[in-house]
Amino acid sequence: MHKNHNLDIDLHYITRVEGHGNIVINVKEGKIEKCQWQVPEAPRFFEAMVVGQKWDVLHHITSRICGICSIGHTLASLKATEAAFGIKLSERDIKLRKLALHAENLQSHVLHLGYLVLPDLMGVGSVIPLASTHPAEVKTVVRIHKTANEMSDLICGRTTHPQRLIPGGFTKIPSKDELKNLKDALNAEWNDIEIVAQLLLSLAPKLPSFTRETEFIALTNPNDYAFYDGEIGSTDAKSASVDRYLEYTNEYIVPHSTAKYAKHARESYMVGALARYNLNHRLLTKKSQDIAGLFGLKALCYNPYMNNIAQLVEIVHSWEDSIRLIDELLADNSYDIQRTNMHTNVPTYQRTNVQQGIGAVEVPRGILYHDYTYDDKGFCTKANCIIPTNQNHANIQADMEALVPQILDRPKNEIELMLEMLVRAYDPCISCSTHMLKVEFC
Amino acid sequence: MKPRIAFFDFASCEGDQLQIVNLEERLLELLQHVEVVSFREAMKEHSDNYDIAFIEGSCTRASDEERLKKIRANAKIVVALGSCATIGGINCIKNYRNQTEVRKEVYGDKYELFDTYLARPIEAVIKVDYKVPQCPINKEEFLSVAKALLTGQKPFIPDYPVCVECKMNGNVCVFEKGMTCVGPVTRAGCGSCCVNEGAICWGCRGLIDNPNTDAHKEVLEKYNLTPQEVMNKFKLYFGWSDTNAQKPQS
Amino acid sequence: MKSRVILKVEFPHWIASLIKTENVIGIKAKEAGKFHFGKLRSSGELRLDYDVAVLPPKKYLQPPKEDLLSYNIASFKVTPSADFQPITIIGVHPYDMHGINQMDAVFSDENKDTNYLGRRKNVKIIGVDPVKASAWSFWHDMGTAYVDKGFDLWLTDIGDRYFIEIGTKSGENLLKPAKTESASKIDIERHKKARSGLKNICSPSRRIKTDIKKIPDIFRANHDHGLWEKRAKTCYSCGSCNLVCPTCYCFDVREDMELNLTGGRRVRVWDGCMLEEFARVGSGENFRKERSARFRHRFFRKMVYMKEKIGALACVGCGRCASACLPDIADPVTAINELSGLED
Amino acid sequence: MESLYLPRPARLNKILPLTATEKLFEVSFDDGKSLGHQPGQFVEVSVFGVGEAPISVSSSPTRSKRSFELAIRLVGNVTSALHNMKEGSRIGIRGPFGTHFPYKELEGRDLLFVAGGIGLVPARSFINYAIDNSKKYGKITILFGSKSPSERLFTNEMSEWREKAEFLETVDKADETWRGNVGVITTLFSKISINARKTACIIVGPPIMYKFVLMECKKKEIPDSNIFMSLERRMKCGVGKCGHCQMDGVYICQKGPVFRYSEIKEIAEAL
Ligand SMILES: Cc1cc2nc3c(=O)[nH]c(=O)nc-3n(C[C@H](O)[C@H](O)[C@H](O)COP(=O)(O)OP(=O)(O)OC[C@H]3O[C@@H](n4cnc5c(N)ncnc54)[C@H](O)[C@@H]3O)c2cc1C
Ligand code: SF4
Ligand code: SF4
Ligand code: SF4
Repeated sequence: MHKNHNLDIDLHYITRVEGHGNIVINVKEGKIEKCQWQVPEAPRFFEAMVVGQKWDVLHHITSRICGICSIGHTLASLKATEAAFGIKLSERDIKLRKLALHAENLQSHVLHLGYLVLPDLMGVGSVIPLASTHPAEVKTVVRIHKTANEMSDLICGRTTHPQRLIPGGFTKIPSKDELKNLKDALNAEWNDIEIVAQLLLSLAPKLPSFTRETEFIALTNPNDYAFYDGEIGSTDAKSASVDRYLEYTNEYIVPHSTAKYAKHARESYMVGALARYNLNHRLLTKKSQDIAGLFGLKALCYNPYMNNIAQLVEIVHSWEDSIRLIDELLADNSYDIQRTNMHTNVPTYQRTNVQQGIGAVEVPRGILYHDYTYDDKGFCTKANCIIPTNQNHANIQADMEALVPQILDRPKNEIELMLEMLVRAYDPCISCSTHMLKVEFC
Repeated sequence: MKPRIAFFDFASCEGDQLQIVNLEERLLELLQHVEVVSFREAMKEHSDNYDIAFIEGSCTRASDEERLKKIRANAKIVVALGSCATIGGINCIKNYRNQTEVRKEVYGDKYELFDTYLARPIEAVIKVDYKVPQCPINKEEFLSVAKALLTGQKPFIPDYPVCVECKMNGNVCVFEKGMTCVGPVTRAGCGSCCVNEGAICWGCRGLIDNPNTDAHKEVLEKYNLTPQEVMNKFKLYFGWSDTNAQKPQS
Repeated sequence: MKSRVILKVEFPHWIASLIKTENVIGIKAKEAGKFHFGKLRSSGELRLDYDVAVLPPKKYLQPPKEDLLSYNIASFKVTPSADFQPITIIGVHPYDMHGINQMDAVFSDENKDTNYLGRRKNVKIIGVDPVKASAWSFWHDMGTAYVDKGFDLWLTDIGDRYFIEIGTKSGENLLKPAKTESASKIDIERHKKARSGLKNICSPSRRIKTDIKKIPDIFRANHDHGLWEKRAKTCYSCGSCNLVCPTCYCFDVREDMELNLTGGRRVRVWDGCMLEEFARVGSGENFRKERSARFRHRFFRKMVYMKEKIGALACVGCGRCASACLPDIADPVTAINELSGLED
Repeated sequence: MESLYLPRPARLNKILPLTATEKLFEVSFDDGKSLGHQPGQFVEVSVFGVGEAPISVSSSPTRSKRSFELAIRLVGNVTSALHNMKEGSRIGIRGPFGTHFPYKELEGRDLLFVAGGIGLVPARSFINYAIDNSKKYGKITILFGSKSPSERLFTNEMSEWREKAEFLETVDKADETWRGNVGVITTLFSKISINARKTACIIVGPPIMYKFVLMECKKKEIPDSNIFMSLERRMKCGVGKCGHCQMDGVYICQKGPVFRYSEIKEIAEAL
């Protein structure tokens, strides 16, 4: 195959990702003139929307930033509000919140791998034809996805835009019987997860072996493979408390995109499953470490396509760790179904002097920050939300710039597919990535 | 021939399309009755030849109007999905502020790169045949609408307030629990799911056709809400339709 | 009527044994100090000291949503629903028993409603005299503090024991596992006393200031009174007052098709005359378009029409509508008193 | 005990378009039994998967024992499902329900029918009954008003009515084909002469028509007790349970749809 001297790629609204993104490549006589990852999604201005709103609705509004990670957004938002007012949670509720994040992680990763990535690996355009050609596999994926969703429903009330999560805890929590049933359902799912793992193992050779050194950022916590809580960890720098998130996420604006870009120690960094794996793999459950071994995933892994495998590893981790958390809750003799009341009218919570609060959680696509400032009546005066996909945009761009010259000699459709797969590997959540709030410009 | 259906999205969280994916095995069953020809979030193929277009999201910039009009021209039936598409949803909160200010607040001096105008339901741009409200849509209601359309019927979307379903569910009224809600003026159909879960009705399905909003504002004030708090309650989801609220600024 | 007594120390054992053999529904605590009828899992859950249940027990006789028929469009096979599980409801108050007795009358007139009657036949009722009343109740003045029919057993708290009236043979059977004694003279005295004390349980501020026999005429005479218009101004048309009422039974009928588009069910769901669509027909005409027309209709139905239809006022004084109505306009007490011209 | 809500299986034998929005359906039961209705009664028509609708029986019991006719206007889900059906399609029928025109009591009387639009559908069952039993009745007069010529119903039966009765027609708005009377139905009253003491008047039409026709009846001095009307309301059960059809305390499905005017004139919600 000879070199492509001229090549124009314009993948408008790349499919099987959440939100709208374009890939534009122009090559003239072997020279790359343009290589861009564009995000033309309509901006939604959440940071401006929440100004003037009361502390007890912010989580409701900001949940709407993203349908897929609405539990994560809700939790980041609640943590920010709780930090601002010094609201403490019970151990029980923290465990339930961790379960909620696991549920979301499971649901999102299964959706991504099963419905969005699998078609690429199997050479079809969507999961729909697979339903007739590979009914058993599709039904297996559907079953796991369903269990994950039922888990969110049970903990949060609803999978998308959860109702039970409120400042200070839960309006309603599952009974022990319900938790037991959930545990049984999860245990029954192991077989299915193994089937999917084996299927992916057989297809894994189709993942391109491309590497580019970059910085990885994720929450870290000495006790836990961090999702709910931790410090900001980096493969390039020492970890720091989340209050210093702005030092890590320097956001900037590029003209071809309505989403903001971010950089830290280098020109770009990566967040998400692979970043978490690279930073926290020692804290993974036994079974998930085994899966990583099966796929030859080793820290530090610089191949962005391996994010897909890191997601599979996390599916196993979230699944196993959920069972552990449920066991702990079941063993807790003081577990009762006391619920938190939503004090819509008067915040009865202790006020701290600082009315600014920052909340960070790991959502499927990476680290997510919400930062709110409230006035003395409990109305929001300022907000900033930094979304994982935004933090990844610059890294996607950098990967593309590194990848394209390496594959220019391949047929156009192959180049297109590899680029699409690259973008998809990041599992970008573009609709949320544009809901950017106020940023400092440097 | 099976009806050809297509999904589109505008300014939204894509949670409604996710609800459709979340139908799980029932989605597979539904797929036996229809042919999906466009679903960007889930498939690569795309065709402009479709009978029913499901649209999620609000129209928030003039540049999106053309794409909407094209969809309308191609489709026999247009169904709006979710609060953003049916009532403008949460996107309309920004309508209460000056739009330039909003852009500056989020994007600083580069604000001009970011096109936006008053967020609106798609009905404000093109004719919509049926509306499936809620944030996110209720899977069961989506199925009932789909079944109605597949059998040539007009779908049933209630025109009574959430209180009706809340009472049928035997809930304790949130006002008796020291909270307040907008269920009395909000369109039912969700089965009062938020109240069932211990929360309040936020109004995500929009106002009923003939809501007694004046009465409700009075009641909210009687329950000690300040005028600003009352207004916020209405701003949350009723921004486009509640003409009594502060007029949106362009 | 035959009677027995059971010591309170024995009572939980009896309930526990019923739970083993019957499908028992009982009055239980709900959040915010409210009560509701729900499946009873242990005798300890039973709260016979309740004031009022959020929803009346009618939800077990005419569920909010119930199947009328199931069908298959392809084979044209239609099956009326007939799966009515036997249940025993414990803790029905007299005013709610009156409500059920009225529903019985409505559904068993010349057109017998097989769904309602099928369920009713399978329901056993253990009633109880109230020891508390909600702030809104006014049954003391509506003639519904006592009830003499419809139940299988009736309990009255007489100190260290319950006095049990036996209404039916199946009630008697329910008592079999219980350690009861025959009522002594003192028990009968105490029972009488408890009964006469019932009238003092509702708040004195909830007095009806007219003879209830006059209520239908008073309302008839005030068909065009300004009260309807005035109150309906702040009416949401939310139907809450209908839906919580023990004597409201109106329904809508809808179709529930399966996803295979061949099977389906015809279901009826609760409806309410306060809802805007209630009297609208296909051509667009709405026979009760104004809020005030609907508002008046509900009152007339309670105070006038049902009296003509079944011989009883269809307001039993539970006060649920008054407490459910956020704009505070649905209260029968203030309406009756205002129309009787006695409101001060 | 059989369920009140269980329809009997039936078939659409014949479907005839009447206008752009109305069709005539001939229906018979699978078991071959007769409906056994009386003029003025209605049935509940079931389309499974869609719903039920109350529809007046339009045919006279004198015309066929084995089948009956329904004339249906397309307005919503049930009616459009019926309009989309083919001959031989299966439907469910409950009924007949409700009161009927007092055809026995009115024997010996002159009959004045006043029908507006689709009101002709229920009126037709009594019109044809009276024509078939014309010896039992005095003079029969039929006034029929439509919105426009294209909305006229049962035009193929009009020659028979003209022949056997006095038949007058009007349209609210004419088109170029229309040669007849133009104006609302009350304009026909000046063209007829009736014996007020001997005449029973049967009125069926849209809600707003009643008020004006009643004024004409008053002018003609027809006693209120000799005026009969058929009323329409929303109905969900047809058997006096669902509550939708009540006007004040009266369930139209049971005490109606046919009422004697003198009995309902005090009912505020009636007209
Ligand atoms: C006693 C009686 C006799 C009738 N006779 C005829 C007739 O001979 N020919 C004819 O074309 N129409 C007749 N109608 C009107 C006919 O019932 C309605 O047009 C029909 O119910 C509309 O149903 P739909 O499902 O097509 O409309 P939708 O608008 O989809 O109606 C939904 C539901 O509302 C109820 N509903 C709506 N409109 C009416 C209405 N006007 N009356 C009662 N219920 C309604 C029905 O239960 C229906 O299922 C009669 C109505 C009554 C009460
Ligand atoms: S209860 Fe209110 S906020 Fe919740 S889904 Fe229903 S309409 Fe929306
Ligand atoms: S009277 Fe009150 S409860 Fe009844 S419909 Fe009106 S607002 Fe609702
Ligand atoms: S009208 Fe009100 S007080 Fe009377 S029985 Fe009904 S709900 Fe209770």
